[in-house]
Amino acid sequence: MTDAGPAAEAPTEPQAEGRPGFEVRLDNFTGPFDLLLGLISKHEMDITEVALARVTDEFISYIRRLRESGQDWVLDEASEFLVIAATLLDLKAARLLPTGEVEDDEDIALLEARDLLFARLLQYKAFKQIAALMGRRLEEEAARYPRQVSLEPQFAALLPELIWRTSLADFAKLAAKALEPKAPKPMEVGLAHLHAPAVSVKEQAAIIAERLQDGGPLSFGALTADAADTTVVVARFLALLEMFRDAVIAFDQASPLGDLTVRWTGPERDWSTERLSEEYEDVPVPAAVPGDGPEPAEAGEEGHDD
Amino acid sequence: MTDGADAAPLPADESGADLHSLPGGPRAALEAVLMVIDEPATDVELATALDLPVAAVRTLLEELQRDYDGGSSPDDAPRGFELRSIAGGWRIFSRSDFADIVSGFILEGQTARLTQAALETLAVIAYRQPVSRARVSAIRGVNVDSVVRTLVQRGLIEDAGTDPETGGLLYRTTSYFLERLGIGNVSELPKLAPHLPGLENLADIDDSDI
Amino acid sequence: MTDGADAAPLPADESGADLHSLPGGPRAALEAVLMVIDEPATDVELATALDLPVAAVRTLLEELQRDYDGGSSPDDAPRGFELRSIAGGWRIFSRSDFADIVSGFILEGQTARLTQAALETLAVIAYRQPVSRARVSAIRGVNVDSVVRTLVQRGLIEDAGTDPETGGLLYRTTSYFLERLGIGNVSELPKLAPHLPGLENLADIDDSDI
Repeated sequence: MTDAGPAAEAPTEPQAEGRPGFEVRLDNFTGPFDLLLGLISKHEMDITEVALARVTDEFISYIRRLRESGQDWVLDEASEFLVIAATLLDLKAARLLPTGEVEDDEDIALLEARDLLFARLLQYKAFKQIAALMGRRLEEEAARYPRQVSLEPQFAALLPELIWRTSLADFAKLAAKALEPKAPKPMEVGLAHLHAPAVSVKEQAAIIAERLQDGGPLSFGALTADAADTTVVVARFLALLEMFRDAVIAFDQASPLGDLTVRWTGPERDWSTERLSEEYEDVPVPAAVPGDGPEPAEAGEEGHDD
Repeated sequence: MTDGADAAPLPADESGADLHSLPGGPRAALEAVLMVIDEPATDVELATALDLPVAAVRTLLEELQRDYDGGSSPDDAPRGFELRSIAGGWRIFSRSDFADIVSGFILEGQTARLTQAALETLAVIAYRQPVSRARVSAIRGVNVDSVVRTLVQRGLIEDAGTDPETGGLLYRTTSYFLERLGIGNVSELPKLAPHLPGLENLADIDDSDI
Repeated sequence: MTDGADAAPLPADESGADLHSLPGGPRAALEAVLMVIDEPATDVELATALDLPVAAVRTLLEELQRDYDGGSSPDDAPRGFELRSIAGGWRIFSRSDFADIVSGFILEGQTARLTQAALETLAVIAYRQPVSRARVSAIRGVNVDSVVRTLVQRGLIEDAGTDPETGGLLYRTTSYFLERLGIGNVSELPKLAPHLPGLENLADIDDSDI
C-alpha cells in the first residue's frame, strides 16, 4: 500500500470532474471505497483481516464530519457512503455477537454482507493498483512523440478532388445539431421493463360512479374486487377521495376498522368526472407535517454551520 | 492505383525488381512510406504499398527497428527516433530520452494528465469492456457519469452499443487508448489476477450486486 | 527542465554536456526534434532547444544530411528520408526517389468524400472560428484530432494562430471552403435556428465541460 500515497497525491489536472468541493473535503479520496482503503492502509491492516471495528468508527466519523460541514454534497455519492456505512455498522454489530456461532439467517446475511464488502473492496483495490500502473505507463509513453507531419505539397496535390454535395442549408443544419447544448445523458437505469400502464383516476371515478348509481351502497372491498393490480386499487381510492371532495359520495363505517361503505349522494345522471381535478395533481396536500419536527430543525442548523 | 485496370498489367515481381533498382532498395522505400503516415500502418498495408510479401516487409521492419535502436550502426549509437509496433500498426516516434527537448517544439497533442478518478475509471473500462456506466459505478463505488464523458471527449473510450438486457450504453477503449499506452492490443494489458489475491470469481460477485 | 529556475544556474556548455550523456548524444537529440516537427525549424531555433552554439548545430545538420543521403553509411545506401533546408528551415521529408510508391500508398483508401464526422467538425469550426481543437472536441463530445488533420489536408481549414490563453492552435475555414460551399464570406453562412443560444453565449456552455 506504500505506493498508494504518492499516487493519491500526484498532481492532477484541474478537476475536470466538476465536483471539486466534495473531493477536496475528502483529502482527494475518490469515493467510499477509496476512503475505506485509505483508512485500512492507515492502520496498516491487511484488507482481508477482520479488523474493521476501528475503521468503521473512523469511517462513520468521516461521514459525520461531512454532514456537519453542512455543504451540499452530491446525493448519489452521499448515498453510496451511507450504504457502506450501514454495512459497516452491521458488521460491527456482528462482532458483538458470540463468535463462531452462526445461528440464524440474520447471522448468515451479515457474513455475506461482510464477504461482499471485502470482495468489492479487493476488486476496487486491484483496479486502483492497475490504474496507477496505467498512469505511469501513459506518462512514459507521453515522452514519445509520434511523427504525424502534414502531407508534403506534392502528395497533397494528388488527393482526389473533393466531392461536395452538402448544401448550405444542410451544412447549417449540421452545425445547429452539433452546437446544440447537450443535456446530460440520463443515468442508464433501464426503465424499459417497468411498463406499468398509466391508470387514470378520472376513468376509475367514472366506473365507481356508474356502479354506485346502479347498485346502491358498496363496500370499498366490493368496489375494488375486480382491480387487476394495485395501481387500479390506488387509483380507485384516490378517485373516491376526489369524489368525496366533490360531495357526490358519502362514507359510512359502522364500527372502527369495520367495513367502509360508499354511497352515492350526488345528482342522478348529469354528474361528470370533468369536475374532478386532473389526475389528482390539484388535491391539496398538507404543506408541512407538524409531527416531523426534528428534521427540518436539523436542516436549519446545517444551514448555519458555515 | 485505382487506374491499374486501365494500364497494362504489371507482373508482380517487376514492381519488386523496380524497388531494388532504387537507391537504398526496399528498406529505403519502406522508410519513405513511414515518413508520410500519420497513424499506425499495418504490415499488410505497408506490404501492399511496396508490393512485397508481408513476411518480407515484417523482416524489413524488424531490421529497421534494430537499426534505429543502434544495433546495426557502426558506433552502436541509437538514432533520435524509434520504430514501434503499437495499436496494430507501425509508426515512427521520437525517442523518449529527448522528450524535454522535443516538447518545446510540439504545441499540440500532449494532453493534460488524467485525474486519479479518470485513471481508475479507465482501468475498469479497459478490463471489463464492453461495460456500462452502471457497472463501472458499482465497481468504483461512485457515480462515474462525468468522468466517462471526459474520457470519451479525450478519445480514450467510445460507445460500444447498448446492453441488450438493461438498455444502458456500453463503453470500450479505442485504438487511440492503445496508442497512448504503447501497446498493440487490449490483451497486452497487465494481468489483473496478481492484484486480486484469492478472488478469481469476482465477476460473479459484482454482477449479482448491480 | 522546468526546475531549472530553482536549481543553480547551469553554464551553457554544461547543458550541452548533459546531451552528450544521452544515448546518441546531440546528433540523436537533433534527429528526435527533426523527426516530429511539422513546420521547418531554423538552425537558431534548433540551437536554442539543444542549448548548443548555432555553428555546432549547423555542422550536425550537415552531417545528418550526408548521413541520410548515404554518405556516411558503410554500404553507402541512402535512407528513405532526407533532411532538406527550405526557406531557412529544416525538415525531414520522404526521399523523392520513392514518390511513386509513397503516392500509391497515400491514394490507397482515400475517399473523395468527407465522412459525417468530418462534416460535423467542419460545421462546428465554421460557426465558431477561430477555435481550438480542444474546444471542438468539447462541443462534439469526441476526440477530433485526426478529423482536423484531414480537414487541414483537404484545404478546408487552416491554422489561425494560437489561443493566447491556452496556447492551443486555433483553426479557421479557408477560402477554398467558401468556394465549395458557394458563398463569398463566412458572414453568409445561414443563421442558426433561433432556439439555439446565441453563438456568443455558447462559450459559457461548453467551456465548463472542457
